[in-house]
Amino acid sequence: MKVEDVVCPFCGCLCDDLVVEVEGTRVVNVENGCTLANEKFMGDHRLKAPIRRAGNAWEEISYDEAIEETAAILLDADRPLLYGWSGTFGEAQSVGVHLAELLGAVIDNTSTVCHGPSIMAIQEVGHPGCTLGQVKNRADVVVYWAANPIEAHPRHMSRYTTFCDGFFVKSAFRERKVIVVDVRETESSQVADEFVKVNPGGDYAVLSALRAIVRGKRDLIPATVEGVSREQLFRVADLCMSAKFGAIFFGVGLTMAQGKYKNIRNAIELTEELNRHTKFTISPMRGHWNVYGSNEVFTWITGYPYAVDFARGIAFYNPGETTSVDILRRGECDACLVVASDPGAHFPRACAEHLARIPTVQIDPHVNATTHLSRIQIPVAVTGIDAEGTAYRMDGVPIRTRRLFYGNYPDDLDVLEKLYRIIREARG
Amino acid sequence: MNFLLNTGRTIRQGSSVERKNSATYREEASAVSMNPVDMFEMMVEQGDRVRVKSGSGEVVMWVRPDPGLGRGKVFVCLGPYANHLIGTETHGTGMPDFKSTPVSIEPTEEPVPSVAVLMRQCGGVPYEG
Amino acid sequence: MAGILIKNAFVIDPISGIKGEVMDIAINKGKIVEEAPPGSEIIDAAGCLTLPGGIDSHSHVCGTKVNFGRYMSPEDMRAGRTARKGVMHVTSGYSVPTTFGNSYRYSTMGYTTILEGAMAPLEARHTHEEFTATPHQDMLANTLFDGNWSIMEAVQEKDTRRAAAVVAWVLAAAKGFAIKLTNPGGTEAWGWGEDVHSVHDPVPKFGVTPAEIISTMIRANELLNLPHSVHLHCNNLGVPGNYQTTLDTIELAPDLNRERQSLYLTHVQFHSYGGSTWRDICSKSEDITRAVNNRPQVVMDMGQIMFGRTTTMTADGPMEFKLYMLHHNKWSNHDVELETGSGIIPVYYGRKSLVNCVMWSIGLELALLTRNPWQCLLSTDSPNGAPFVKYPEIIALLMSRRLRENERRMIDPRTEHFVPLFAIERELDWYEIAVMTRAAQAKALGITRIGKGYLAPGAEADVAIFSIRPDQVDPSVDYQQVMAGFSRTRYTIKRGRIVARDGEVVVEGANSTIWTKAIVPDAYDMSLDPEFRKKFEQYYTVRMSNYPVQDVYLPRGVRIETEAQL
Amino acid sequence: MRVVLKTRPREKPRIPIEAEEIIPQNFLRKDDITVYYGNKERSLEDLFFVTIEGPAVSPDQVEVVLTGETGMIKRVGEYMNAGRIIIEGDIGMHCGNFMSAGEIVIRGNADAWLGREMRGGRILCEGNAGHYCAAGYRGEKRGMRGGTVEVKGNAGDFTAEYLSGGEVIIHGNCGDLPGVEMRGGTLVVGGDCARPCGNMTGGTCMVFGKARQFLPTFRSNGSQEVEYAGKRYRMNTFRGDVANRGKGTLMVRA
Repeated sequence: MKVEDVVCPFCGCLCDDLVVEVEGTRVVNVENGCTLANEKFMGDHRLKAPIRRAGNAWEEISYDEAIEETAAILLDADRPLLYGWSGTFGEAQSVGVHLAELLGAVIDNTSTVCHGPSIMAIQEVGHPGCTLGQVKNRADVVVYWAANPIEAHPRHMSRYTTFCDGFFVKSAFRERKVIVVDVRETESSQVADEFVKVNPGGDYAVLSALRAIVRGKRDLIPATVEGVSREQLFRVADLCMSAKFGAIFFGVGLTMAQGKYKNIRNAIELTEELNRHTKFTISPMRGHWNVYGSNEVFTWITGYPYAVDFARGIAFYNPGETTSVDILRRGECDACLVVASDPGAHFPRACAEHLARIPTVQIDPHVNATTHLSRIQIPVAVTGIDAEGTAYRMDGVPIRTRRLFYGNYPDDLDVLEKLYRIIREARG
Repeated sequence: MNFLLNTGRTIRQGSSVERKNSATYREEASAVSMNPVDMFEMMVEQGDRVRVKSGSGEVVMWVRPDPGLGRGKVFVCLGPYANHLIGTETHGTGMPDFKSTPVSIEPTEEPVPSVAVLMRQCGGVPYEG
Repeated sequence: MAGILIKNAFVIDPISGIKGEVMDIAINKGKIVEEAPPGSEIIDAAGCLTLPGGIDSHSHVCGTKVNFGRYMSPEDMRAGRTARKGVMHVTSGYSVPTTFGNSYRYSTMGYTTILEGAMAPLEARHTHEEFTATPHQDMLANTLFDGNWSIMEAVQEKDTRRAAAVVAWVLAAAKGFAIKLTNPGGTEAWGWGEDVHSVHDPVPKFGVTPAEIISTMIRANELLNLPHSVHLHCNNLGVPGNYQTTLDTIELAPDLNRERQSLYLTHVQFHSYGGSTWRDICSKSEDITRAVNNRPQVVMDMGQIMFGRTTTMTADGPMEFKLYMLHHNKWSNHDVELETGSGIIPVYYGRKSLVNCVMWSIGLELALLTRNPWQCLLSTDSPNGAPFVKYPEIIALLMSRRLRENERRMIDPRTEHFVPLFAIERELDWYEIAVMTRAAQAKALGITRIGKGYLAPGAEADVAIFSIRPDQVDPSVDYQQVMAGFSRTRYTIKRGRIVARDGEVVVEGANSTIWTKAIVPDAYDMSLDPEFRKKFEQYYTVRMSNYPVQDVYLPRGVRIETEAQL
Repeated sequence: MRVVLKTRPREKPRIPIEAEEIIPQNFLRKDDITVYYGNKERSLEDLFFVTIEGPAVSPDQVEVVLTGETGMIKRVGEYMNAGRIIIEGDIGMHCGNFMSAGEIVIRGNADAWLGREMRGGRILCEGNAGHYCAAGYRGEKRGMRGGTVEVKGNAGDFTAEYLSGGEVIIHGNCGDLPGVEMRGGTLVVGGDCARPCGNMTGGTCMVFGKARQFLPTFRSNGSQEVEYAGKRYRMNTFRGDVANRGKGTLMVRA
């Protein structure tokens, strides 16, 4: 059976034009997808059944047993952490937030080690953005700053920017200028009309300099700023100011570098400054599939996009304090539920060590690094393949994924709702 | 020799991310990319193993050249190998220094550990099923 | 579910012609009935003011833009935090409360139906997700068409029928309720960082004018027989001298519908400014209300501002950028491909700001100078003018000249030279307030047909019982009691169930989403139109098959079907 | 009145205690003071040995002393408006939030957000302070507005972020971006720091050590002499941050 217009469940692009061929409970072919999509759909390496650590070995257990034991662990905790959420759909995320509310837990999503700093910057200065179609149809200048779309978002350039014609841009490749700013050469920098190589940690100063140039303070700029020549800075500023519609896309190269969210803030303020001359937008390249959806769901329930601490009943938010890495670093949490992500692989080692020390439960379809650190793992259906629900694209456009077949696994929502019911009963 | 460690996504890391016990994932996640001139100075060749140390830990990886990197800079794709080196300091922002961790690198003959072994070093119990 | 018998209620039900009489109201199975079934719960209203559930015909509570208002404002979120308690979930936020926060606060004020003022079709799914999460109010969504390329192309071709066909398809796809035009043409111009400056200013690259868009859409709306009229946010919002644009817009409104207005103008306060700069801005409420008084085919809502901190959010992207240039606080903008735009900035309306004082006066003047209360509805365009929790204060201001005089002493003393407010003696009465907060909304939205806005047998049992005793309260003097009384109901009953009591929410609730589907002949079904399909796949970034909001997003949807005359 | 709070041994010592009720004025009340230990509300006595000596009729006659394992106790002194708090050891995050009057003395180190959004009064930290010392809250446009924060040791990153009034004196080094978004008040850095005053719009910052990675968007405005810790120093003076139309003053030792 061939299914058309399938939504890819890998990265924040949420490409929705895939054609997927299904035989029984297996995907046998994918058209239009990038390498990442193909691997995602064709991969067949699922954990077969719930497992529990028994001393230095592992044993299979039933779903009911696994869920009941998880509930007991969470109920017993004084400071549980519920982490992950980006690989699952909105309806499941929503139950997760209510679970955290009920438990007095901290709930955090993968933004915490991704675009969390972008959110913090937006909370200081706002976010002049747009949907991706706006860029596709109008942009004559596109800037990728500290992002490497060819590796991380392989179809971003062909669906929305460099190689994609639009209504007002009939021949994108000729009419659209691409600027890439990075600390190193990448596949993406090779297709740029202008490559700006910045010293590591130098983005903030370069952005400040560009803001000053756009404001007409060229005389202030020294011969080089963090490895970038004054001439190149002027050239980039002129290119941006003469654009009819410019779009900046930035990656975690900015959020993770020295200064963290202040880099993003500076980039947003540059965008605002450019809007006094022409039209400019800025957008984060959200990585992990539905991470933006987790921000949306968290926000409409709690008021905050990530790092929400319910310990005192109310919702409290303060990145640096209520963020997962900090909580694990300080050894605060005494139980952890990981859903649809892999902190074992993606958090600094000392965090992984704490996850191994406390009872950690993982709800995830695959064996990953966190598996080895967990006490229990509950396998679930893969969202976008045998589970369906809502996901948000990196620009905030919500799309419903398709279920391609009914498999043998419950989905995240099934498992979390069961967990919620048990805990709600216990808490009264 | 001392280097500045940068991390990020790669397409091979992304395409094997759901098979973290696999050889493909291990190969990609445990590769440290280096400027060829730096490799020459360190007298290592593609595929050679090196011990990478930071203030937070150390791990054995294998080397591959990347002329796009500046001298003194190394790159490892995000994953448990890179994270064996990255500290937990977030500067009050929740975000560790994934893009700029000072490391020292020296050649070694030791094997590159598997993900499961790395997690055992963290206190976990490998699941091989 | 047993019934409810409300005894000795002081009922004002303008649609049923009840202007204030002590009577009983019986409820069974979610409806108002002649007689309550045996075993009904008895509520002794003891002469307290009892009205149909409140209806907000223009508020921003759910959707991409609203949620972004929360997302970008942790400082606002911490201003209104409550812990989980009983059936109530955690809430956060003052000017942009969380979904639960909005619903609980509306419930305790007696509101049972809310129209979300702006939904971009491409992002409609988000609005519906939040609608579904809203426990207590029935929800409707204005659907944005102001910069819709297919509409503008139909306008170019002077093809009203095609415009109607596009509206029908988009409304059904987005599960929207009515046509919303926000700064028509201006949001497309903003795609290039530009704006339109009058109703006759052509839209860049499309060549059509706002006037042409508005006129076409008013006619298209009637061709589709939609329950509500075109819901218009005029061009030039917030610009000194913009009243002329508003008058020009009112001129465009034909009288096409016997049941209701043909044009709904929203937050007119923001569109009634004289002068030419921020220094000489003055009230033109008299000109505007004169025009409205002479045209029964026009209904407006106030868009009252109240002093204090709030967040402005609108699809009017260029306006928000202008506002940002004034305030220089923080600014978000979100253009939606082929459709519309939006912007958000936090603001503070101060009594020390002459401009803000003039704005504050204008909203009240509109309500006081419009002769027929059915033509001017109470709103703040929440949270733009103020969060909706300020409604009781606005009601008190409209009912008491004395309160207005008290305020006069607190605000910038120059205000009175720029506004007629303090010369107005009129004080609205309970009946007029009931009209302006529920009956006229129901009529203007065209939802009396589904039992909204009145309390006669057959109506939905949405009832608000306030602790105000109209026989004992003189609103002109006892304005504090008016404010306190409207701030929290004794009982809010939603479809036959008590949802809030004395300011506490008592049940989890389950609302409905009301949407419209116009049935069109195949020739006007855009999903079959090759040209439409081709352009869709070429210029949108989602596939046409992934665009319509699936039924699963409306677990309790109420569909209003109409026969289009195409 | 002297109130001594000595921590009791805790089974899970890393779980934070949220103790915004530990402020002098609350000890005049009769009713129980509660704190949060993780997600559980507990009475003060559950977590502390409490001794109270002497009388007090107003909060400025109350001195609260915290001893023991105090490093994970958050929000001590939040909204404090009079009296004195002495912390014998380290203190957790958010000590002295919104404080408007009185005095807090920390003998050890303070964790992050010391004196967040402070309005008045005085905080003295004899050890080091963490990140965001004397700073603001997420999304707010103003941080500390009045009072004095003095740190004898070093402070972390984003010190005095959004400073709008009052005085912040760090005798040791600061981390990255001290005085970032600063709009008023005075920040003194006795030692070294990196990228001082990015995006500042007002106020005065003096750096008596080295300023690494000095930002390119500050305009030189001559030099002047300034006194610090009993000595006079010649300071290069700058105006900025130009990127933000700023009119702040940044001085760095010549």
